[in-house]
Amino acid sequence: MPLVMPDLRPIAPEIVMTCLALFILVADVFIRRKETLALLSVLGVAVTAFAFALPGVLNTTFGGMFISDGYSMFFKIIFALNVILTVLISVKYLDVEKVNFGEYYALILFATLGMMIMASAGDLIVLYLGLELMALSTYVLAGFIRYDMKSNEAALKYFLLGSFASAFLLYGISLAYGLTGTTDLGRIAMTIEQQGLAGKPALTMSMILIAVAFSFKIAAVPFHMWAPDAYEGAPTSITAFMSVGPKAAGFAVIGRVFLMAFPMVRAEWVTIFIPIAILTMAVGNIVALSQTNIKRMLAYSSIAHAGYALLGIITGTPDGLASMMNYMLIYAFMNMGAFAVIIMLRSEGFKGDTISDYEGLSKTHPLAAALMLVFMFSLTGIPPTAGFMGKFYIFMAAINAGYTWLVIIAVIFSAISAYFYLRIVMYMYMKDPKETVTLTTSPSMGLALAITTVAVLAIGMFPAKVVYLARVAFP
Amino acid sequence: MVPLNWYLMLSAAVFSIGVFGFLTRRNIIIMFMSVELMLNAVNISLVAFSHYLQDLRGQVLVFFIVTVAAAEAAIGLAIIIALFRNKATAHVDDMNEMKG
Amino acid sequence: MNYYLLIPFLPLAAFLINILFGKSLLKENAHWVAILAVAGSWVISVATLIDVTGGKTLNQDLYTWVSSGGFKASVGFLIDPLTAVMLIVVTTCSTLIHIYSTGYMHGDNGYYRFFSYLSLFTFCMLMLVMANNFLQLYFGWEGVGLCSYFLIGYYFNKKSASDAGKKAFIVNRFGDFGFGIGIFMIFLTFGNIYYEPVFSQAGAFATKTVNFLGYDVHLMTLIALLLFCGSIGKSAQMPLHVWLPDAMEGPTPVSALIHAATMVTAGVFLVARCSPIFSLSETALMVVALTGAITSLFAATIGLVQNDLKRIIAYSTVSQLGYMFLACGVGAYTAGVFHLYTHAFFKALLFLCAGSVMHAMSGELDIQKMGGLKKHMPVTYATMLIASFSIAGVPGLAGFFSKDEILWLAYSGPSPVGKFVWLIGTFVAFLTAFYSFRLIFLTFHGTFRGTHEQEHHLHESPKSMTIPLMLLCIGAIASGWVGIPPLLHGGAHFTEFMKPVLGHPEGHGTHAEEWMVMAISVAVGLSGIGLAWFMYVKRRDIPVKLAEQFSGFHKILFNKYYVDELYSLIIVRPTIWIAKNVLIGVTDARIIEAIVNGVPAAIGGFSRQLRKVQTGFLHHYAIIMAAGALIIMGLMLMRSW
Amino acid sequence: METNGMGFPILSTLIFLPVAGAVLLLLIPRSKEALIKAVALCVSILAFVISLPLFTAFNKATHAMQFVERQAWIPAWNITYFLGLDGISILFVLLSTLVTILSILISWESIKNKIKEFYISILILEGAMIGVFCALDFFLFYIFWEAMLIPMYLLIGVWGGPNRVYAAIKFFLYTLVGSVLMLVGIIVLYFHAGRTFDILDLATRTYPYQMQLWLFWAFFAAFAVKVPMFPVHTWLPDAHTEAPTAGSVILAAVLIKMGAYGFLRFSMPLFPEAARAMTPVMLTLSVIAIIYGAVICLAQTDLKRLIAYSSVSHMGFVTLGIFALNTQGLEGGILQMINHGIVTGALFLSVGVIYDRTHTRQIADYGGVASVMPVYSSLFIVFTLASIGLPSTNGFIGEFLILLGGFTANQLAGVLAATGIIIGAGYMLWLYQRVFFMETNAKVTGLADVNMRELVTLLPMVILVFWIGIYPDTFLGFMHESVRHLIERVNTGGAPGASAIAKTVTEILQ
Repeated sequence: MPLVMPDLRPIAPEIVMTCLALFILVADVFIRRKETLALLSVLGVAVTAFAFALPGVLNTTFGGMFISDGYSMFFKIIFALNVILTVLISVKYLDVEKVNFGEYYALILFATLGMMIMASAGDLIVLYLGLELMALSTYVLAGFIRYDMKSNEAALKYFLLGSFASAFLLYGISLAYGLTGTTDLGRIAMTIEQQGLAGKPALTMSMILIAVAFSFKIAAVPFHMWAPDAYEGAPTSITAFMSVGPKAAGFAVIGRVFLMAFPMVRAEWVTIFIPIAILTMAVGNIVALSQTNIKRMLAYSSIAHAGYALLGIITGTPDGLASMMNYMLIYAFMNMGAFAVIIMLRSEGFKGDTISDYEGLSKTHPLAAALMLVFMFSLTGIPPTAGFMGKFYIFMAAINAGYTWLVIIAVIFSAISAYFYLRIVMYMYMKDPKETVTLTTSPSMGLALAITTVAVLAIGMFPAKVVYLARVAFP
Repeated sequence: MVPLNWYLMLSAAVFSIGVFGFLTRRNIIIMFMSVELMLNAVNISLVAFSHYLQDLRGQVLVFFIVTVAAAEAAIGLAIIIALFRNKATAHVDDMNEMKG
Repeated sequence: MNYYLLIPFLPLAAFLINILFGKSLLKENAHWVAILAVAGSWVISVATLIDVTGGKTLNQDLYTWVSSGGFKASVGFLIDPLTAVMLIVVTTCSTLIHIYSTGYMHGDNGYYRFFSYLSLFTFCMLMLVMANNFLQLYFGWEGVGLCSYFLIGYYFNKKSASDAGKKAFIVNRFGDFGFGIGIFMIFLTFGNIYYEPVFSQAGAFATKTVNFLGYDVHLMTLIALLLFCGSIGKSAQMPLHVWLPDAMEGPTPVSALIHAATMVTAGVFLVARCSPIFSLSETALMVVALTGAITSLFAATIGLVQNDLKRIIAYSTVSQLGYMFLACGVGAYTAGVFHLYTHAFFKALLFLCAGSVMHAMSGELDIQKMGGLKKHMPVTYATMLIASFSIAGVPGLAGFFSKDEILWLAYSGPSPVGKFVWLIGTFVAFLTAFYSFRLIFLTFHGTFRGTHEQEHHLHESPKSMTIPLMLLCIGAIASGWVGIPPLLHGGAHFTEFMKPVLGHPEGHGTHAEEWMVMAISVAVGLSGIGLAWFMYVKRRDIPVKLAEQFSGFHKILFNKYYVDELYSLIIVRPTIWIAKNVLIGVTDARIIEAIVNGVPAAIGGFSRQLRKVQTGFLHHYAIIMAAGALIIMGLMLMRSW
Repeated sequence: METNGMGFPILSTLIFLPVAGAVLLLLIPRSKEALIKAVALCVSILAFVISLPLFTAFNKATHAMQFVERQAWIPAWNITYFLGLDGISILFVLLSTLVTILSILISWESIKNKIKEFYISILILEGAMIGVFCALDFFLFYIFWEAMLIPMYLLIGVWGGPNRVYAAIKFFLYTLVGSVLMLVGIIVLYFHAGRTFDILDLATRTYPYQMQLWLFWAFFAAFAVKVPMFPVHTWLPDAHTEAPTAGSVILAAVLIKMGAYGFLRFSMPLFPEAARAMTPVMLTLSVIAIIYGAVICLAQTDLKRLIAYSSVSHMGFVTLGIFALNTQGLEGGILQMINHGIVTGALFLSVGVIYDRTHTRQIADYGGVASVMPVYSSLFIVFTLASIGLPSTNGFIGEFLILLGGFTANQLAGVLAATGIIIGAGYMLWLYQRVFFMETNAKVTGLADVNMRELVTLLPMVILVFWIGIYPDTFLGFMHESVRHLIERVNTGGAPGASAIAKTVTEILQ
């Protein structure tokens, strides 16, 4: 068998990203001003994004192990946005937290690289590698504030439970491999069909184990337990990063694996995911009601949103997946925006992460309050914000696939969720300020807020382009 | 020749021991060890499958798992050390500052 | 466009001018606009009457008011003999009372307001009588009710006045409730609410029955009775009479104009106007007759013992209105309208005289504190005496002719209850004469029983007040002369004039019987006067003794049969109690709000419980994860079996 | 893009002019309060002026949509930006533009904090309200419908009374729960009709009876809450009571009309069989609302709360008329929506006038106001009388037609509803008596009568009260064709056999 150089064009973005991450790691040694690193990272990611559009990028390579298609590309756009926004909101924040180290940027880039690999994985081995790359980087990032007990605790819980979940994933992979003799997703599906493996307990077991591991990544109930603690303890910028990137990556692989490898046994995995989705929406929304820490509240909110997005997976239709992708993109914007405001409230000697810190914000900082209001309404799903469009697409796909009852449950929980999002608005607008809150602002933060706000409103009013993109990305 | 099922049963047993250990032990290091045990259980089954299927992928994956486990161990220990600096304990029950 | 249209719109213009500019520009001269307008209306009304006497009628739409699908109603005018007579009654009384008011209301700080209300009232009343369809009738009907509300509560700072105004409006709404449904039934039956087609087609439905709220009822009876509900309210008949005595809280000219001469007679007008419908239902007519008879008796008995000058006259009004319904009920619509017309003069006069007395007594109303006023106010005394003679049915005066006609037609008419109501009517005539003269004797005769200060101030009223009294007095004497029955060699012009609209039942009796009925009515009238003289002039101790002897009965009469108290007990208080304790207290608070607030509270509580699952202990998290995975496995295995 | 015959997209202008005004306000520094108010007022007046051509250029001889604008919006979902007006909706657009001006005027001095946000909210709300009435694409409709919640939530919650937060959240959640169910219904409808949100298209199709029933109730959840119908009315008293004057006015005048409008625009033409079948239920609920709301008013001690409950009663009339499913009932219902908007809006404006002076809503704190503020009390009595449906005021025309229609459809409903008129007179006159008559309360002595600004705010309402009362044809004329078309659709839509099922289902429900 002659050694053929694989086609490297599809993997160009990942290569650029790897180089970038390594470059940042090295440059860290020479550059004193870490803001420069941030700038370099953003520029680098922008270059990577250009690589998305290179000719020949949309192809399969490494013998089917790496698939660069519209689907993965859409997620990679989300990851790129995620990393850019995270870097933008981190710059000043790291100073305030006194952890302004260059590794931070490198780690974020590595984590993103992991996500990109996950999104493109056509083989369970690649998938596992991407997932671990992402996870290991994120563990470190979660514990990035070394001197802070909460950050340590967050990292530890995330790490231990994450490894625990990885083990489940591996066990699931090994079963699938044992049954089908391959780790290639496409071929797994083929083997299942050819050998009539559908309904075999071992296959079911394998699916369950994989589903559990992925559910852990997207923080779906009951595998969400790490999320509130990790989100609360992690540096806020990383919380933002985690709530968008790994979650989107998780959805990307769920969509990829279950629709590509297990389409024959859809009925089975749908029965796994339906109760998970319902529980996720229920627990996420209900527990969020009684939170006092805004990061924790958004953690539960993030859990709840995973529940909605799961509906897209459950439908199993192209529209369903497109709606899920669309949702992830929109969620990236609105959640990043919300976290950006939270980060602004953090200043020297002021945590700014309890809900009562938002009292009277509209009086002291009307613009910040107004932006937060937009993000809160978007998270609730009130038009004309993007959040509504995201939910609408998902509900539409689910109803089209016949899951009207599931949608009714979803909309009711969505209505319940209004209560805790509105509570933030209520604190900001309907209470008087107790203490003066100083905002930590920076140009990059302003840019991040501008991007997110404009995106949330623009997608809310003119969703056609985004919807179209999501729809054509998934053939 | 040892039948495949024996390997699988061994693998399942080791995995279960790992899970059980993870669930019952309170020492962070030991919990982490339990995870390692689970990973190795997977490795056993993967190698067995690989052998019986006469396919290399399984063993490739095992190599990756071993590598990743090493990385995991490094990171895990780093986190534990960071933690230990703040709070001189390796007991997970002491880590419940955040809850609810 | 016809000049008749000016009749209602002149007062409307006066109202608008007064309400907009009265306060700032006209002030003390506000009456000029109002008087000129209403006098103008009077002149045109007279011209109209002359036209109508000449056989001219008018039925003209001004513009379409409401139109929806098959429903159409316009602002339109019908002028026929009935309208013409009503126009004369309304504009004459209104004009005189406007003039009287310049004196009576002089110096009041709401002078312009008073006149604007009077103008508005006149407008609404004219719209009512001139309507050519039921909706416009309803417009006038509610409009006069509104003015009544304003004018009763004219002294709005007084609680009793504002209470009375509100009460009048609400009690009337009860009647209008039926009236409104009557209009719906008319529309459903005829597809139309214009008089002309409705009345001309009514005969075709004479035997029809209709299902109403699950009961099969005779259609015409139903419509007639529903309309009659409106009459009961507006004309203060039992059981909706309670508002009228309270309405005396208003300034006296208002009592005279609205609560004696015009508005309260609208109910009679309605029955007369709808006579083609009423005549098709014997039951309805019987109800009308009995209601009228019982009310007249009921009110008259209360009038016997009251001490409030205006309230006595008010009960007398209720009683006389009952008389009119009695007439309509026996089919003698002309007699009813005739009485309406004569009554307008003498009753307005009585009220204005009462106003004059009040004026002199500085607002005192208790006749027990009066006496001997005749030497201080001769004009008032004379006119009031004549008015009382008129109401008592002394031959030759207006009241005699109309009352006699009613009694005769009740006695001789075809109505099955005719004889019975005649009996009651005759008895009521006696009571009427008695309490009217009780009033006269207690007020004007004997010695003054008030304070010295009051006595010192006693004086005759100014010209602006006495001249209207004298003019009305002419009416109280002579207005009946247009209806002198053939028996007394009169032409019965009134009856002839009305015949085309109202028809006229022929009395089935001999001349002897007719003489007898007349004699009895004159006799009871005179004996009533005599008894009053005996009890309140000759033997002042008898009333006191009687009151002591029949203290229970006296108390019931004095407290007006406790009807107000009864309504308060069975309608007002239970409704408010239900509102407070059932609707707000239970349905809203304990059921709906309990759910509305309870569900979120329950979710919130659940949330706080569910939080506790998140213990913060890592191994709990791991256990839940593992358990979750196990449960899913279990479920899936179960599913595959 | 279809042309609308106006030469410019008038409806889009109406919707987005206020929004643009809000953006403009955003740019004005917050210290320039006078400028903010002036700009807000100018924008609202401009919007009103622009809306006037609708009134004159409307072709009353057709039921077809007019001033239509249509543009692709989200092609992937076959969603278009589709606006248009017919005889049912046009008057509400005019009402919205008018009421916004008045709301801004009445808030001129009473709103003292966060002025900028206040006027931004009002203008955005105006845009959304107009959007709701113009939208002919279901999705677009839903966007406006929900978007309205945000500014209204803020209006109640930020500038409201002491218990404002509770009221605001209650308002928001109540309506949201209702609307999300409608959203599900919309999507179901969308797929059933072959992926279209075009209301006009949807209203020509036939749906299976069972589906109609489900969707009818899903829509009912949204619309009934908004109306509000018994038993989902309890948010209204709280919202009205706590909202600032402008909020109450807009809420009463426009927002709660949207529920009834929803029935007219969606429930009835889309699900004619279900609407017919559910008529008894709807009539029952309406009658309960009428009597229930009215009786509760008798026990109120709070001015605004009383008017709020009276709205429940009056909106009961509206739904009664609508579900009478005949010309008089429907036209009366639509007219009564306008009337109620004018009258209750005006009542809230009036209450705002005196609340600004006394800062109390307790009826017991008033008394004898008529002798202190004569002009004010004469204006108030006009609205009181209109509220109790005195002939020559607008309330009469509406209530009469409704009762006539209601009586035609169901005698008992008509008769019971008519009792609401009696009680209505009771509580309104009692209110008037306690506030304006009787001895002058020490708390109101020396109050200044209405000033020019307040007079200008209230006068348009007075004019409308009498205009509609005396010459309603101006307004009824808009409706005739559209209502006729609607009735045709409702009474002939669907298979005739289905009504047999309808009867039994109704019986089961009862």
